[in-house]
Amino acid sequence: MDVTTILLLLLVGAVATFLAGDKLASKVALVFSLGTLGVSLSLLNQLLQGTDISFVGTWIDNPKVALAFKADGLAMAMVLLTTALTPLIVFSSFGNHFNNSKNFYALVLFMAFAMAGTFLAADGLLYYIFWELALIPIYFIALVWGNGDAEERKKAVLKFFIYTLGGSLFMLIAFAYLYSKAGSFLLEDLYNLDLSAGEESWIFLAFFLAYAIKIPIIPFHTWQAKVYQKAPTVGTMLLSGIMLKMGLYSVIRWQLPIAPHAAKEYMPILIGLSIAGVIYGSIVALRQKDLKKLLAYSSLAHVGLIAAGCYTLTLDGLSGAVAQMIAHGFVIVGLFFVAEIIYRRYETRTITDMGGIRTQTPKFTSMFMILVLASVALPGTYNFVGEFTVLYSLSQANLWFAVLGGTTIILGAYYMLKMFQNVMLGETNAKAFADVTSSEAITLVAIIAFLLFFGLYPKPITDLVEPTLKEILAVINK
Amino acid sequence: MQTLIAITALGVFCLIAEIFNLRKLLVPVTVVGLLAVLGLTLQLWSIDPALDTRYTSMIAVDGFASAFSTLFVLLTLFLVLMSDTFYQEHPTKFSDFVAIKIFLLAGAVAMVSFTNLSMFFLGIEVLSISLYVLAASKRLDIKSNEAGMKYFLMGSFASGIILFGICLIYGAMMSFDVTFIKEMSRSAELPIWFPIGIILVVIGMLFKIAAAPFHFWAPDVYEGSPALTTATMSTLAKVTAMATLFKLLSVMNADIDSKFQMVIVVVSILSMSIGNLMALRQDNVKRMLAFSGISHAGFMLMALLSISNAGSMLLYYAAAYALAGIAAFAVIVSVTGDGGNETTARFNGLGKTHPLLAAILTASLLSMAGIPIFSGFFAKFMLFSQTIQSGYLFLVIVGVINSIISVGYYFKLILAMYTKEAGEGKQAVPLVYTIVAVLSIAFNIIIGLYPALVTDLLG
Amino acid sequence: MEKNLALVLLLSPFVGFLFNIFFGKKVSRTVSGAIGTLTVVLSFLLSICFFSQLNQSGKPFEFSVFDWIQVSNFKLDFGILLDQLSLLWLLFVTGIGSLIHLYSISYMHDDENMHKFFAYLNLFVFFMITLVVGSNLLVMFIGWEGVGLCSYLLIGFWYKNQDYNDAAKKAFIMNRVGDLGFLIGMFIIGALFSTLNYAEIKTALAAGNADTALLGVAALCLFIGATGKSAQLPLYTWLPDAMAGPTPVSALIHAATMVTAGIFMVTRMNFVFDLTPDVQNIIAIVGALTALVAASIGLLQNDIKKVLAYSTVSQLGLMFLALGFGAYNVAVFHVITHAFFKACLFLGSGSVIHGLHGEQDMRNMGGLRKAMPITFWTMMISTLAIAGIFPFAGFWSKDEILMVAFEHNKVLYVIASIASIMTAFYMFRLMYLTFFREFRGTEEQKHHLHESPSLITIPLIILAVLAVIGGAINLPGSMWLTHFLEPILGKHEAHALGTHEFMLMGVALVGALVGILWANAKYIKQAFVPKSDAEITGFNKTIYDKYYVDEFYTFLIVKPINGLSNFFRTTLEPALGKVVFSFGSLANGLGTQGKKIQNGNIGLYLFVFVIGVCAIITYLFIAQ
Amino acid sequence: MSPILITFYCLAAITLATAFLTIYSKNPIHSAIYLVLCFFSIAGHYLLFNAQFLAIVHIIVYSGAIMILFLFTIMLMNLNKENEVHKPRITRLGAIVVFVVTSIVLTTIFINSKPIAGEYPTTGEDFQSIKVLGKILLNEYMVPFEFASILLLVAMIGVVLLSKKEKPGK
Amino acid sequence: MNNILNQIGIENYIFLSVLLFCIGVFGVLYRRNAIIVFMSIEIMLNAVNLLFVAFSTYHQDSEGQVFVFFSMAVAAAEVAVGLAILVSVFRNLGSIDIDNLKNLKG
Repeated sequence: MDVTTILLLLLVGAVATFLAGDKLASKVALVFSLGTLGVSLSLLNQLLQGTDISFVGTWIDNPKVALAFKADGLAMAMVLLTTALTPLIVFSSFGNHFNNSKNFYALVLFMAFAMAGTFLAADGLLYYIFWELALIPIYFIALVWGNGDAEERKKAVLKFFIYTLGGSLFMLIAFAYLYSKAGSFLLEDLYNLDLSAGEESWIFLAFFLAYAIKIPIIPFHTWQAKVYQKAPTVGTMLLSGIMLKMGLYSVIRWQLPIAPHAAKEYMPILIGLSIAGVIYGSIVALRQKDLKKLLAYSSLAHVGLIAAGCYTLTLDGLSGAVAQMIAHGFVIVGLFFVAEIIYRRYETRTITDMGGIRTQTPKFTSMFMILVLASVALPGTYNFVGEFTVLYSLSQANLWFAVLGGTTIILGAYYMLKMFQNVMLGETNAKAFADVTSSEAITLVAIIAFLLFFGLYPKPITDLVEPTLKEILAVINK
Repeated sequence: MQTLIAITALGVFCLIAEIFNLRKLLVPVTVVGLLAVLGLTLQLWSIDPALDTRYTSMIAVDGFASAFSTLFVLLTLFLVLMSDTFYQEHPTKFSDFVAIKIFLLAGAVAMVSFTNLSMFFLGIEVLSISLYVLAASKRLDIKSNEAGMKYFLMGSFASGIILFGICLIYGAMMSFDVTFIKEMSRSAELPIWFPIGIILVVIGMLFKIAAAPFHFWAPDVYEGSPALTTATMSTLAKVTAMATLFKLLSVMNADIDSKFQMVIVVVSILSMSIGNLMALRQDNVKRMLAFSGISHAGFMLMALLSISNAGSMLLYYAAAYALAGIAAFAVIVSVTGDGGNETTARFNGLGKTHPLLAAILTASLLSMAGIPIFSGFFAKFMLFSQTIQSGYLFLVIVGVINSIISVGYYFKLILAMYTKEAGEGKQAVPLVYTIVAVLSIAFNIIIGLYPALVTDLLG
Repeated sequence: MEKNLALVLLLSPFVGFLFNIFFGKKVSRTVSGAIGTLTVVLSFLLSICFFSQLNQSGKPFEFSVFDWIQVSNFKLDFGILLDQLSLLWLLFVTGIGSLIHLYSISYMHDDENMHKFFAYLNLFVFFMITLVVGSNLLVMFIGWEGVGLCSYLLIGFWYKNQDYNDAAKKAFIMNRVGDLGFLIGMFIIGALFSTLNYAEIKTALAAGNADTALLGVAALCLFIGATGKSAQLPLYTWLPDAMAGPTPVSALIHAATMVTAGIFMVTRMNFVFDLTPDVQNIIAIVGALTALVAASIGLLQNDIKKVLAYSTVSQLGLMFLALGFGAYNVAVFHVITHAFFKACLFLGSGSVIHGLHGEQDMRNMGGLRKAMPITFWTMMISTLAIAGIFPFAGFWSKDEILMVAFEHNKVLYVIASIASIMTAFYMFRLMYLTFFREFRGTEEQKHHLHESPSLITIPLIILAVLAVIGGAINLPGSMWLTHFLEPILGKHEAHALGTHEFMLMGVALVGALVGILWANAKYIKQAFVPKSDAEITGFNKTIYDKYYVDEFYTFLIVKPINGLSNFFRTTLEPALGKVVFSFGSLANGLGTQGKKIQNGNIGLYLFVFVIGVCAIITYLFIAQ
Repeated sequence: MSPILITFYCLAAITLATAFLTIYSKNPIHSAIYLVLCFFSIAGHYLLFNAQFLAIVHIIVYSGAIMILFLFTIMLMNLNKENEVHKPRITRLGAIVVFVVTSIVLTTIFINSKPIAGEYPTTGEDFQSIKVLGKILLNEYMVPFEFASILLLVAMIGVVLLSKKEKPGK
Repeated sequence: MNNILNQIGIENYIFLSVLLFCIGVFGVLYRRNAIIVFMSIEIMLNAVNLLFVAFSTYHQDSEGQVFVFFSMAVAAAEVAVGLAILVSVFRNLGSIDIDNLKNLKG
């Protein structure tokens, strides 16, 4: 068994979901996503035992594109993030009703397929194809099943699509150029390429454009908030939970090792931009009136920190970034789900329309609180592990980076607690608010359990990704 | 040669069928005939094209010609399949329509397999005249008339220029035989007539593929012509002209110096940019696709910059583009029918009323936009890659920016299909359109997944 | 075995927390309170065991539970260290914690969310224990943040009141400002020594080759962390607001234990601070100023808990003053005595509030002496202790601080003394206004006046007793505490009790008496009752409004950030969005212009065609 | 100035003049007549080259067939009036500019190009009699010859298609 | 037989053809009567034909003349189709002014 099983299973799952019909779609999707999770866990087991689960096959001879899927620790960690979040996301949507749900769930699985493929691909063009492929389902998910004013949604989603596509096309140019140099798209060949400073510089920037838009790093983030707001929650979860991580993962996997000298040269600017994103996102989040938008900006702040970690080019920065990616993936999915739970009951996302929910919902409140705390990286949650390591790496680069980046723990607490206060606390809301249903609770509890467990015992994940990160660092520093 | 003869025979059969009132049989027999032609082409090709030695001074079948001929036959097959339903309002003219399409195919095949400029010229004229007729074929529709008129006037103007070019080449070379010309162009010191002649011919071909600034006819003509004709023009005619241009330049060993390449670059940039920018503001779907076609012409022109090894790439691009175009037009035809409202509004709510058609149109538009797994992506990618290797990074960046712009209008249509409410009730869609659409988009995706199927054809 | 016991010590309150969170609602309030209390008592008992063991062996007990975070140059484990310092803290944290839990059973009995209260309280104790027993800075940081969280939860316990929520939020955020400092300090230390373990840092420092400048920065950052947690200038403003929480919370968290975390941390890291005298000076100055400012604000507050809160801030300032002079043992001494009497005072005030059904404004009290004798007497004892009257606990500890200050810096000594006098004044002001003269509240309240139940009074009595005798642990002469802490703090010269010292004691005592008499003169003799808010004017108003520090912070930080946020949200974001859209608009605009050229005129089309031909030919063949 | 050269100049003048007049005449009939004259002068050029067959074919096809077609059409549409509105001045100016520019550009290249040096080759072989042309046309140029028939067939079908009346309705 | 171009010079024919061609182009641009435009195109084609024959003579090669036949066939076919289109335009529009053909634009 190798990693292609995961991809195939997701793809088959997408087709099966589509064929299952509207009534069964969600269940079939859940079964397949759980199956994939199982498979990826067993693959992880194999990987840990030293079995090679990578897959290399030929696809196209001219241009030479290989079906290369490399499953090292880092890739597997990200794939597991995908396969673990997908069932959660699917399951979380059981309380919603979608028109044409077979299409909807098929697209969700297809997107998971594309994202897993992005994480696994070890061939530049293959990677690019998966990268782009992931855009299409989310586009339709946001477009067709989104909420809010249709015209505005169309605009926002189209902007998102064009913007991200535009960015990634420049990456395509870079790949084409690299191909013309290396004669292959294979990761190793690209790593071994000797590029002149000028070449590295523009290739780095071309990659950067693609990733900065995807991650997003300010000032390329303008698509984000609107799309998060307009997309259905499932879409938002997929976007924020996994898709953003594609960008960050790619920074580690592709951008830095291929153009290490440029990365070193631009490091202060990049970290500066990323940290500016942290502060900017936090400050903008303060006054958001829409719950999903607020979470979107919080996400902007968090990924800014992760990006800063990536660009420090140190083991700490990278491993912290990976930890933070995973942690943020879970926590943001949880938070968006919270928003969705509230929406199911109150049909609003405007924070001022909420408040006074806590009295009626002890369980929900506790879980929401824990998620908020995880999001502000309270020690004991996995987010803290990531944030600590990233900030530590930043302090190694420059103490001021750590200080400025560290403002996230203050500002983050500020906007998250303010949000929590306005949403949950205060005089009992006149409108009744039913406490979480068991299915909702399962999702949230799973997320919380994950965050707390790895918050106290992050070693398994660290051990999983560290060897890969060391290899990548070796390439960077060669 | 056999292919050409077979096609012509098929065309003549259509005319005879009319005499004996065999209209019902016409499409099935033509389709079978075309399939036979397809088989014949493939068979001849697989044996050894060089075996077809008769009249090699006029027609020579090589890999390039065979591959493109196959593509043309395939496209014609789709077009003929659609004709049955499309022309059901015109039973008396039906056989003429089919026959003209078949002859048009003959012209196209002649254009890619010529070894003598006279064949080239006649081929292009057969193609053009067929298209003039098809464009104007709705005789009571003023738009169709206008389209035919415009196309005819400008087309014959371009023919004049091509003829002038051929004349100058002849003047310089004393022959119309391209192999002879090729040899001569290497050896002797040439009179200036030769390069001028080449340029004039190239300009004429640029007109045919609707590259800027010779593109003005395309939107008007595409819009005015009956939808199926537009489909023919934007797929078959365009890729034929492009392949011919490529072949012309490659077989005549025309010295593409850097100055000439600069012209190609500028024309390419102009075509891409004008095509995409103008398409943004179009409301008529056919017109939008016309501009999109202009931009694709610009993309395809990049192949001329690395003429020695871009043949398979061009074939791939042409196939990807044409198949996507056929799929798109099959849906457009099935939605708009013959004439009527062709604005994007007509596609409102298609995602709900006809999900399959909407999906196919979406897929074909995505392919044209160059989104992966659809062959349009690989087409663009290979072209970009090749162009970068030829050292035209700047051109590729412009191309990429244009790709981004193009998403804007392709998605306008997709948005209309999926977000707007359907205006009218659900209308029945002829099965044959759906079949054609499914087939062509399936081909498109298959060659997207296995580009080698096409790229390996030309080594 | 020892490991397991230590883990039981640590986790026992956590079990209580889990029980109360999950099952608290299902069992009766008494049971939930009892379980909450018992778990803490268990920890207390275990602490005593460990303490006695340590007393015998003298060897600290350290072990690692599991590996935690790993960064490139060092690995952090979840380590537990039970040495003199942590056990001392454990004793009074769990001890006072137990009493307050006990007290709360009665105090919170009417609250529907009592199980939650106990859950949070247990969680707090758990985190406080974590903070104390951690063997490295990061474990301390877990507790550090954890107690902050519990403080947040408990301040906002009555979450229906948004003002309380604001107070809770403020506490959390200001703490986080400090936490950032703590983090940065940790980073520097981690980078310098490749470890965060106390013992290892100490060893590394002993080796000597540390970059003192960087170490200074680290120390300063750690101190910033301490100012957040221990409510020092400039981050003290959250503490008075934190009085929004239930009174037991104020007693436990905001008087006795959590706020001393800063002192604990500085004491813990004494070997770092010892090497950075500049930072120590800063600490001393900040401490003294805090003591003075807080005391002066306390002079005019009318809310009984606010007075106590400012008093706490002021006392903490004194402790930092001592820390600044390197007299860690003195600071620890004061922490302990302060824990006794301040907890007692808070609990007493809670008893009063309880008796008056939530009334906190002293202007509406008075004459409660007769109605609540136990409360009165216990509070009186504690007041005497805090005022520094011989021989109560506070006298000894405060006196030591003043002595140290006198030794090192006369100016700071004067400041501290003034603060002490003020303390005596406002504490007696509190007593007089609350318990003396006649009752000023409503008839209905008067009707219901009664002494609190025994569950409330017993802890009061115990704490009062401790407030009397607490000074015994470090009496001049025996200096038990100082000796006990020697393994950690190093040897300190015991003060020889000369005339000098006695004189200082006398001065301090006189100062306290002056304060008391001043209060007596004003509130008993003149029967002065503070005016209603609107009538306060002049400088008094400035003090009453806490020097407008909150307003100043709002103006300086909160407002700009919110303004910036609004600006970003309403202006910059759309503008940035427009930049992206402008490309689209540009393209669309070009398209629109292009449509005009495509005007349907064949002549024009051909014209362009021919021009194109001419241009190409000219370019290729004519232009050279 | 050999007589042949003089003849050439005369013919050339006639050709250009009639061509110009074709375009310049306001009456379409006049244009057609001028065009016929132009074609005749071109036939004269052919004769000058001793390409008699071609000249005759030229006259038959152009003057005989094509021009008659034109005239028929003009008559059919009753266009023998001078009612054509002139194009806007700017367009005409543009046309003139284009004319001038094109002429100058094309002429310039040919002037710039190297003049053909020396004698023109004379083979003395017959290359333009009916016999020779016929042989070439039906041997080497067999395929295009046949293909031209397809062209004409297409044109025929096309014209029929364009002008055939349909039965209204189905 | 002597090559007649020895006396005239191929350049002269080139210039003649070019001028004729340009006149044709000019006519296309200048006139708005479609039929005259057709005639102009015929002039262009004839200019080329003339040049073909000139080159044919220049090379003493018959292929050029053969090509002229094809060119004539093409011209004839074009004219036939063109006029057919013209007629149907005239029927629908009542005019053959090409400036009136402005329904399709934008």
